[in-house]
Order: sequence, then C-alpha cells, then structure tokens
Amino acid sequence: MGEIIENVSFTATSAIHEFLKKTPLQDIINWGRKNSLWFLTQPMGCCGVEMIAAGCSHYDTDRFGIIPRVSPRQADVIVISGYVTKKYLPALKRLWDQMPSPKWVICMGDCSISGGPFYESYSTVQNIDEIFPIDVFIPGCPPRPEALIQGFIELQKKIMAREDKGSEY
Amino acid sequence: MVVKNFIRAIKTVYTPSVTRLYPEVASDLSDRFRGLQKLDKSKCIGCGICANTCPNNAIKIVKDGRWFPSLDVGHCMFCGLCIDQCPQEALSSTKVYTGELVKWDHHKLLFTPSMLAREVPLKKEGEK
Amino acid sequence: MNANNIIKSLTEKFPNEILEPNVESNIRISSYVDKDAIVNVCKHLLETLEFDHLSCECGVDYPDRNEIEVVYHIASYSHPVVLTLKAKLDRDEPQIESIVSIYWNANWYERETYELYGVKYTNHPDLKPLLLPEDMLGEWPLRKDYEGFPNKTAKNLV
Amino acid sequence: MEQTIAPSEMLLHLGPQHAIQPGPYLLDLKLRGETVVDAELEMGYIHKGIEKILENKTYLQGITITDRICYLAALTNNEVFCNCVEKLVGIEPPQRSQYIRVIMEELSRIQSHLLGIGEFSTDLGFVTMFLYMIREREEVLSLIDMVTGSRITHSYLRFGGVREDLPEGFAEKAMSVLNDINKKLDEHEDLYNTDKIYLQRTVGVGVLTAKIASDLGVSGPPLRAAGVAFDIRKNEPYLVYNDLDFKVCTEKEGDIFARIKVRLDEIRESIYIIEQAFDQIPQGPLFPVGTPYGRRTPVMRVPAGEVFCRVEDPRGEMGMYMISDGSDKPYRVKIRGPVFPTMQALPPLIKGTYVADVAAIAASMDGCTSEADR
Repeated sequence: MGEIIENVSFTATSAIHEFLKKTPLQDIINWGRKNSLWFLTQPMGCCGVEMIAAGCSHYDTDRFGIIPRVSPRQADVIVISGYVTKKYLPALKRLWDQMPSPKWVICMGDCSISGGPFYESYSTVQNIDEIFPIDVFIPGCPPRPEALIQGFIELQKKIMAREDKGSEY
Repeated sequence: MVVKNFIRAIKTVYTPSVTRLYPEVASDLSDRFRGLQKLDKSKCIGCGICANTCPNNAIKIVKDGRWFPSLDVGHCMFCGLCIDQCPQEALSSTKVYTGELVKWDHHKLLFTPSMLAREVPLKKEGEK
Repeated sequence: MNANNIIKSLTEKFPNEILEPNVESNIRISSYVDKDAIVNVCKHLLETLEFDHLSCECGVDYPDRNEIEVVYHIASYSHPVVLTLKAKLDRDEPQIESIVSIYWNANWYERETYELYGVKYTNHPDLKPLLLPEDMLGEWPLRKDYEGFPNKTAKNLV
Repeated sequence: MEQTIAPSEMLLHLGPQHAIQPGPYLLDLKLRGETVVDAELEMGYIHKGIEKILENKTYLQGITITDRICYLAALTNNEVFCNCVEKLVGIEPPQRSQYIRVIMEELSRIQSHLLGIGEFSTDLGFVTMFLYMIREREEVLSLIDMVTGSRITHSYLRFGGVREDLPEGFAEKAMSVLNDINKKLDEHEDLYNTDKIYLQRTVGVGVLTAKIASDLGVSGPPLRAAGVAFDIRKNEPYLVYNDLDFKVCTEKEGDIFARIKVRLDEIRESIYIIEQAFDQIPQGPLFPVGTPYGRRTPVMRVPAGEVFCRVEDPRGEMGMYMISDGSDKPYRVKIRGPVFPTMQALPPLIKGTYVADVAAIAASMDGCTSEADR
C-alpha cells in the first residue's frame, strides 16, 4: 500500500474486502484486475520512448488489455520509466497518491532500478524500491518493448498468485 | 478533406499486419543483438579487465572455485564494452533479454558466475 | 569574414581587454577577455562582426589556480567562425556582468552556471536555480571539490 | 513570471506529467480568458548531471554515457563526443568509417523526425498519423538494430571508426525500407496538406520569424522553417558531407505547418543522402591504420588541450566543449544541446496565443526534455 491520503478512506480496507480475500471469489476479482492493467504514460527518458513503442502497432499492448492512459486517476499501473531526480520525486509521489487503489508499480530500466548509468550523480534519488512498493523489475538500458510486455505478464502472474504488493493480503 | 482520412484508414485493412506477437511468437532479433552475457569458464582467467571497463561498475570478480565475474543486471547497460575488452574472448552476448531477466525482487537481479556460464538455469524451477 | 580579420578587429578595438588572442584554425579562434569588458566586447561582436549566435556559455573550475573561468562560445548564422571567449573570475567570489541584454539566450545558460558553479551574474533579469531544486543551491555540484559525489549509498548488488 | 494574478486571470500548470509532454517539464501559464498573457517554463526534472559523470569516466566509458543524453539522437551524440576526442588526439577515421557514420546518423535523423512528427500529431488529436509514423519508425529502428545491436542506445561509434562493419546485404534491405517510407511519406503529406482541421490549427499559428528566431538562438528545423538556411552539415562540414549532394530544406512562413514541412522534407533529403552514401562507400579498413585505435582500444590518455565541436543533430546544432588535462578522463565536458535554446524560446513564443494552441506549438518545436536537462 502506498501512503494514505488524508480524509480518504480506501475501499480496500473495508470489511467486505477483507472477507473476500479469504474466499476463492478473490481469484475471480484478480482475474478481472489482471486483464485490465491500464498504465500511466509519463515518459521520463529512453525507456519512455520504448514504452510509447510498446503501445503502438508493432507491439500493441492492447492485446492484453493493457492500455496507456495519460491521467493518473484512470491508471492502475505506474511504469517508472526512467531516472528519478530529487526534483521529480515529489511530483512522482503525488502521481502515485492520485492513483486509485489497487495500484502497482513496475520498474522499467536500470535507471529506476538502481540509478543506472547515473547512479552516482548528485541529482539522483537512490533506492527507489524503498520509496515505492515495486512489483516487477525489468532490467535493460533501455529494455526492449518485448521486455516491458514480459514485465506486464509477470505482474499478471503475480496478481493471480496473490503475491503482489498493490493489494494487501 | 476529412473523408480522405477515413478512406486511408479503411485501405489499411488490406495491408499486412506488422504486430510482433510476443510472447506467443519470439521476435526476430538481429545477429548483433546484445542481451545477457555468457561466460565461458574455461577461457576466463579472472583478470578483471571487464570489471575495470564497465562504465557502471556492474561487474565484480568473485571467487567461485576460481575467480570469475558476477554481474548485476540492474546496473548493466548491455553496452558490450566488457565483451569488446575481454582479452580471452570469454564473454559473449546472447539473445536472452526478456523472460529470464524480468524478476519480482531486486536481489534476484544478481547473476552469479555459474548463472552467467549457464551451468544453472537463469530462472529456478518454480520461481515466481 | 576570416579568423585573422576578426582577431585584428578585436585587438584594435580593445587593446587592453583582449588578452592572448589565438587563431587555432580557420574556423576556431579563442581569447581571454577582461571580465569588466565582457558586455562591451559582446556588443562589438554582435554589431560589427556578425557574431549573432551565442552557441554556449559555461563555467570551468580550476581549484589549483583558485579561479573559475566563464567560457563563451560565440558563433554566427552567416559565417562558420566560432570565437571562444574566456573570462577569469576569482573562485571565492565569482562575479561577472550578465550578457542577457545582448544575447537573449544567455539567460538560461547563466542561471545554469550560477547554480552549478556559484557564479553571480550582475544585472541578470531573474537569477534563480534552473535545473536543481532550490534547497540544493549553495552546493555548487560541478565544482571539482564537491563532496556529495560520488554518492555511495546506492544499493549495488555486486 | 509574476505569481500574483488579477481577478480576471488564472494560473494553469501544465506538467510535470501531462499528455503533451515528451518528458517532464512544468509550463506555468497565466491566462486571461483563453489568451496566454504570461508563461514560464521550469525544467530540470530529469537533470542527470551528465557533465559531472563524464568527468569521472574514462573516454571509452564516456561513449556509453553520451548515448543517454538524448534518446532519439544517440548516434549524433556519440559523433560529437568522438569528434572532440579525435580532434584532440589528431586522428581521422578512414573513409569507409566516415560513410558508415553518415549512413547511421541519417537513419537516426529519420527515426527522430518520424517520432517528432508523430508526437506532434497526437497532440493535435491526429492519433492515426501517430500510429502510421511509429509504424515506419519501427522499420528504421530495425535497420539500426541490424547494424548496431540495439534499438536506441547503440554505443556504436569508437574513436577513429565504428564498432562493426555494415552487415551483408544491408544496403539492399535499407534501400527497400527507405523507398517504402519515401512513398508513404507522400501519402502522409497529402493527408496533412488536405485536412481542413489540420490546416486551421497549424497555418499561421505560432509564427517564429527569422529575426526573432535568430535572436532567441534557436537552431534546427524551427529556424530553417523561418527561412534561415543554417545547417552545420553545410556551414561547417564534418565527416564526408562535403562529397555528398544535398540541400538545406527551408520554408519561409515560420509557423507550425512550415516546421512539420521542413521535417518531412528533411526525411526525404536524408534518404537521398543515404542513397548516395551507399553508392559511394569505398572498401577499406574501419580504423586508421598504424594507430593503436581500434575496436579494442583500451583506456587511453588524450593530450592536453581544448576543443569545441559542432554537429547537426536532428533537432539542431549539437556542440561539445571538451577540456583535457592529459589524463585518461576529460577535465570538463560541456554539452550544448540544441533543445536547450529551443525550450528557452518556448515561453516567449506562446505568449499571446490561445491556450488551445499551446500543445501544438510546444510539440512542433520537438523538445526533448532529456537532452535539455542533461
């Protein structure tokens, strides 16, 4: 779970949801969730271009129900597609807070996993995985669009296995 | 004319599809594609030139019987400098870039020499 | 417009301010300039020598000499000569007059040099950090003695 | 920008994440009604500190970092870095390498322009064209992939040459793809030229006249669209551009339509250059004979000195100022990206326009945030 926004009660914390999580019905809910992973496009660097390419005709993530959205309020997945600086981190946190739960994070590329080529720069924020609950790591600099699709498939597997960090079990 | 747009769109119905059907069909890669490195343990002398050349310090020489490089793919840029610089040609690039590399946890991104030499599978049996 | 003519015109107009003029090749000339004369030199370059394109402006740190050099690369849209002008500043309190009034696009370059090197530009319309967050002001990260680099807290698995 | 606003005014933030943006930047607009009265651009959201990093890497390692300055023009960034080092060392790549570099850089220019036009089209709401452009761009990327081994960050150039020779049958394959693109471009341009809505949104909007453009220090397609024939390939020829016949594409109007027209023309011109280069490319070594430079150049020392090099990036004039102190690492590297002045020119350009046109104008300048922030 990300940070809780003040005065907003999360539906995921309600009693019905707590009950459903113990029943097989959750599998059906998860099946629905995994097939509509809408991701937020916020290109942040080289990986952003590959993310755009993954959404277009040559790779076509729409086949999996993975649709790019430009508004955080309509998105389920945030793809950290590049380098997080000290200046950008507050904005990224805000985007993350604006997304409705359940929500997932994918680390795309070396820059977001470890800082990549810029890991020792004065401007970098290191160890993103301590700030965001990251589900899938896609190494590569940048990863090919196929790798991004594979990342989404891994996320789908993780949701079905009930091990994702986006929803609490 | 705006109608022209529609006509053009309808015409594209007859053009062949360009979508690469990953994951059902593996995409065509060029011969020079730089994926995960492969280590030939019989050739490697553990000199450490690859570790010195790496722009990202992603390679470290560790003791695994003899001294061999281990690789943090979370840092590796797949630039190919280590392959170019290896005096024994012990490192080569393969076309592994998706399935085995994408991991659920950060610490699994460390590839030991035996994994680089493909003596053990890159993804353990039943690993999620 | 040729490199030798440009140097000649500059040294004739500013005999005391232009120091060590140097013709590197047909299209590259360089020279040091007195830091108080930078605006007048730039005005002369723009008005009579057709140097109408400020290509780039940057700082270079020399801790051994206790100097910061501000380097201007001034080019032109009509001829291929690039003039490298350098002004030496005191490292403890670097200060130079802004050339925004002559070359408009010096604005961001000067803001950048200010936040990365700490060079104060007088008469700059809006001198504030450009690339870094406000709270990093005063660290001057591109100086050679910057302490925060390399930052070894990154989780490196190897 | 004055942050206090009058009762009839309103402050609008575009960014740091917004649909029109190729990368994060913040555009603050002050609106009176629908008119933009004041604008300010704040950037640095992906400031990587590349200049400092390059000071701490050896020259060979620096090549991989220069790839990441701008993700759409990795080859030209490599070129300017290698050019600086080559000039300091005093070597010149052999003819074959120079031709290969020209071919690859022009391919890189084509894919960059295709993405630029595509992104511009989606910001206008012309999403079909975006998909068409990306479809063609992927074909070009496959060509680049064939030679360099990766799609956008290649690390392909080496000091004094290139990493690998062109593969077998590359020329035929490239020319068939490029001819196809050439044919499709005509269709696309026809669509652009006849679409009424497109014309209404672009012709006469965001006009940048030659005088203002050169005052603002803009280079590349926005400047050429205003009628100034400023192209480093002609003004200060590097590589073998002297032996190749091409023209500098210019338009007179300086509006959005002209900028897109210039980019479309430049793609055709690039295809023409590549065609000639394939005809003229000589056989020979890839690296200068009798020097230690080669694919396996180890860590090397570069004689002390300083140099300022310029090449023509897809977006304009790319310069690099390098000071060497004789060690194996550069003392100071300053990257003069073409987008930095272009982004700087954006706030004055959108002042006085309607807020609906801001997206179109910003996209037509083809800003690459990664490079502006470095």
